[in-house]
This record gives sequence, C-alpha cells and structure tokens, in this order.
Amino acid sequence: MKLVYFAWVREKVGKSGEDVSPPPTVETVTQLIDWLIAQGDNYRVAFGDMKIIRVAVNQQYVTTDTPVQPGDEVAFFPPVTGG
Amino acid sequence: MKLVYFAWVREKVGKSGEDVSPPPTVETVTQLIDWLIAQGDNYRVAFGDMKIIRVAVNQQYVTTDTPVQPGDEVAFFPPVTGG
Amino acid sequence: MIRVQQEDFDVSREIASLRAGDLSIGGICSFIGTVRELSGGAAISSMTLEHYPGMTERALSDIEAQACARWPLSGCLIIHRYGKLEPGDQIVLVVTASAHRQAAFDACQFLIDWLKTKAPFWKLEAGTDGADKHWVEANGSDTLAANRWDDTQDKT
Amino acid sequence: MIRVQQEDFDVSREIASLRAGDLSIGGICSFIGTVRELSGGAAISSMTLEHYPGMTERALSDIEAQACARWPLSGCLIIHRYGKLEPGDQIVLVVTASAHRQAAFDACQFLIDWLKTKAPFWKLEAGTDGADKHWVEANGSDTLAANRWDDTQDKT
Repeated sequence: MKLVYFAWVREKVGKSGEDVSPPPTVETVTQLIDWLIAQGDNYRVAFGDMKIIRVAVNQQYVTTDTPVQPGDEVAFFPPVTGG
Repeated sequence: MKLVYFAWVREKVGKSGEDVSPPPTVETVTQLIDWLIAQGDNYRVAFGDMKIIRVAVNQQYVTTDTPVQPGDEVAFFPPVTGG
Repeated sequence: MIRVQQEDFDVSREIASLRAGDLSIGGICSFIGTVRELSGGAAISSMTLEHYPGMTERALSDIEAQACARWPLSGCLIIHRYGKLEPGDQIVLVVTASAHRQAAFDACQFLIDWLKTKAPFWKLEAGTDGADKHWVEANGSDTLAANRWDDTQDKT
Repeated sequence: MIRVQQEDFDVSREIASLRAGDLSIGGICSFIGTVRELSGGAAISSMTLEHYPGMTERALSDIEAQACARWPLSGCLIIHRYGKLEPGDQIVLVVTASAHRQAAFDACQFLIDWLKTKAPFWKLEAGTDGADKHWVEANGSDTLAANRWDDTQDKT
C-alpha cells in the first residue's frame, strides 16, 4: 500500500510518502491511521486532530470509514488552500 | 432647443438632429412630441409607438412628463442594445 | 476608467494597466462580449454599433462610480466599441479587480447587465446577402437581469 | 481543458486559443487569482504552492466535465500554477465561453469556488524576514461559497 503526505502532514510525518504493509486486520482508513499512530510519535503528532485531515484513496476524496486494501494509494493532507 | 435622434428613430425622422424653437406652450417632453408630430408624417411615423421610444434630456434618461426648455438637448431613441 | 472607441482591445494589456502594481488585488474578473455569427437564427455578415457621443461617456462614468461605491474595488475598466464589427470581433470589455473575488464577480456582472439595458448603443445587423439590414431589438431577459440589482443594496 | 504548470500564463493568448474561431460564442468570462502582499494582515515575501500530482489533474478534469454538463459552454479552461510565487504573480486562471453570458459567469464562479475548496493545492507563505514560513489555513467563507452550488441544479 502506497501512502502519500502533503503540506504540514508531510512535514509532521517527516517524509513525503512510503510503502507500507499493514496487517490484514487493517481494513479501513480509520484502522490504517490507528495502525500508523502505533508506529511512532511522528504519526501521532500528524494525525492528532482528524478534523483537519483530508483523505484520498486512489486520488478520490473519501471518508474515514472507506475500505483500504493492498495496492491502494492513500493520501493524507490538510484542508486545501488553492485557487 | 437641440433635438437628436438615434437608430431607427433617426432613420424614420430622416435626420440625425436639428435645432427647433417650439412655442412657449411646449413645456414637457410629451408636449414636444405632440408638437413634432404636427410638423410632418416623418415624426408621426417615428413617434407612433411611445412604448418603444426612450428619451434623454441633457444626456440623462427622463420620463415623458419631464419639463423641457430652450437650450436643452433632447434625445429620442429606441431601447438600447449595447453590451 | 471608461473608454468608448472604434479600435479593438487586448485584455491582457488592459488588465496589466489596471493592476498597475497594486499588490492588494487578489482577484480580477473580466467579461468580453463578442459578435455571434447567428442572430435570432439568421446569419449576419456584420454589425454596426451606433452610440450617443457625450451621453455614452457620461453614463458609463456614472455606472462605474456606482459600482465602485457598492463594492470594494481596487480597479474597474469598461471599454465599449462602436462602428462596424464582424462575427468573432470583440464588442465590450468589463474588468473588475478586488481583494475579494466575490466583489469582483458581482461588480462585473452588475456592469455588463447595466450596459445591456442602459448604455446608449444600438446594433444594426447586416444579413449575409449584404442587403438586409435591421436594428436589433432589446431583449426582455436583459431587462430582468438588470432588474435583479435593484432589489439588493449589497450582494457581497 | 486543464493545465497544471509552474510557468506563468497570458490571458489574451489563452482566450484566443480557447475561442479558436468558434463564432457561436457571445461572451467570455475569466477570473485570475493573484498573490496578495498581505495575508491575514502580515506582509509576505513569497508563497510556495504544493500540489498532489496525478490527483490534481484528475480532479480538475472531473470538475471541468461537471461544469460543461451543467451549463451550455462552448469552451472552458482552468490553469493552476504550482511552485514559488511572489506578490502580484498570477496563481490561477478560469475562462468560460458561452453563447449566453449568464452561463459563462455562473460556470466561472462555480469553478473558482470549487478550486478554492477541493483542488489539492496547499499554500506555504514566507514572511518578509524570510525565516517565518507557515501553511495557509483553509477559509470558512470559501466553503460557504462552494456549498451554494450544491443547492441548485441550475443557476442559468
């Protein structure tokens, strides 16, 4: 599973992306985040306030109850500020 | 008093403008139009349907009960179609 | 700023001149009206725009002042052409610049709605055979579009 | 048509290319977003726009298709820049062309409202001392502006 991070989520996690292989019990975005938080303080800090985290799976906006699976590209980022 | 005509009002009257000296009894736009109509068929045709005539006195839109006086510039034209 | 002219205009150049280094501007809205080849279903070969010199400039300046009083604009430009134009030609340009995009959009629409119903211009269209010329009739939907600005003192 | 690029753009050239001799067009609305020198009251020296390559192009193409389905557009263009920009620089361009001006205005506003709230871009501002960098926070009024398009299937 490919994870990508943008803006201050990227800065707090400390990298712009990574390939991860969470256990099969990780079936949704929420479970993926919980698993990441258990991997280190950088994730705990980045995902500390989920109200200001947006998630895209395979480049489409999703809610946190969306399923994830091996091969997916999952992106985490703050509310956007383009335009 | 200076009269100016635009678009098909100009074509129907047969000139783009003229200097006129109506009698002192002509005190409003309506009275001016009635006086013009009495001057010839070209005016009768041009002012046949006042619903589609717009009037400006001294380059400001006015209603037909507006006073007119010597020295005024009075313009008659169809509803505008710019933009 | 208003201009009534026969010459064509270039929107990039006009926007650059309007901005003139004003770094408080966050958004620039512009509208260009162009000559369509069809008018009421019939093809036209050209259109001649007549206007009322003197009143046109006065009326455009007045409406520009109204837009500037109603919305927080950093800049405003109206250019309206007259004379003979062909399908595809530019007729009119409205540009509004503001710190805030909604003000720029609202003022730009207000100005073009006004131009359509109040600016003293008249279009004489020539058909493709060159002989058939007729004056364009005013459009009821333009009057409705203009009237919506009477109901609200402020749409920002 | 959508483009995501570092390079600047020229609105006249883009409009000419979008029109491409289409004589059914009667109105062209455009919006340019520019970098302001003040952000939340503090002067900035530069702004760096990060985006999500891949998702950006996909999302912009999707919203362009939605605008074309919703309004009768003859042409539509979105250009969004990324990378380092300075006060006064152009950030974004939206151009919509239609036979009818209201469709052009509505589609243009719809697209810029959407870009502000959904396009995956993030602004990192640098203060005038060069050291202080901070991520711009999303603006609640932008979300309200975008939401108004959910209530109406058709604003033409």
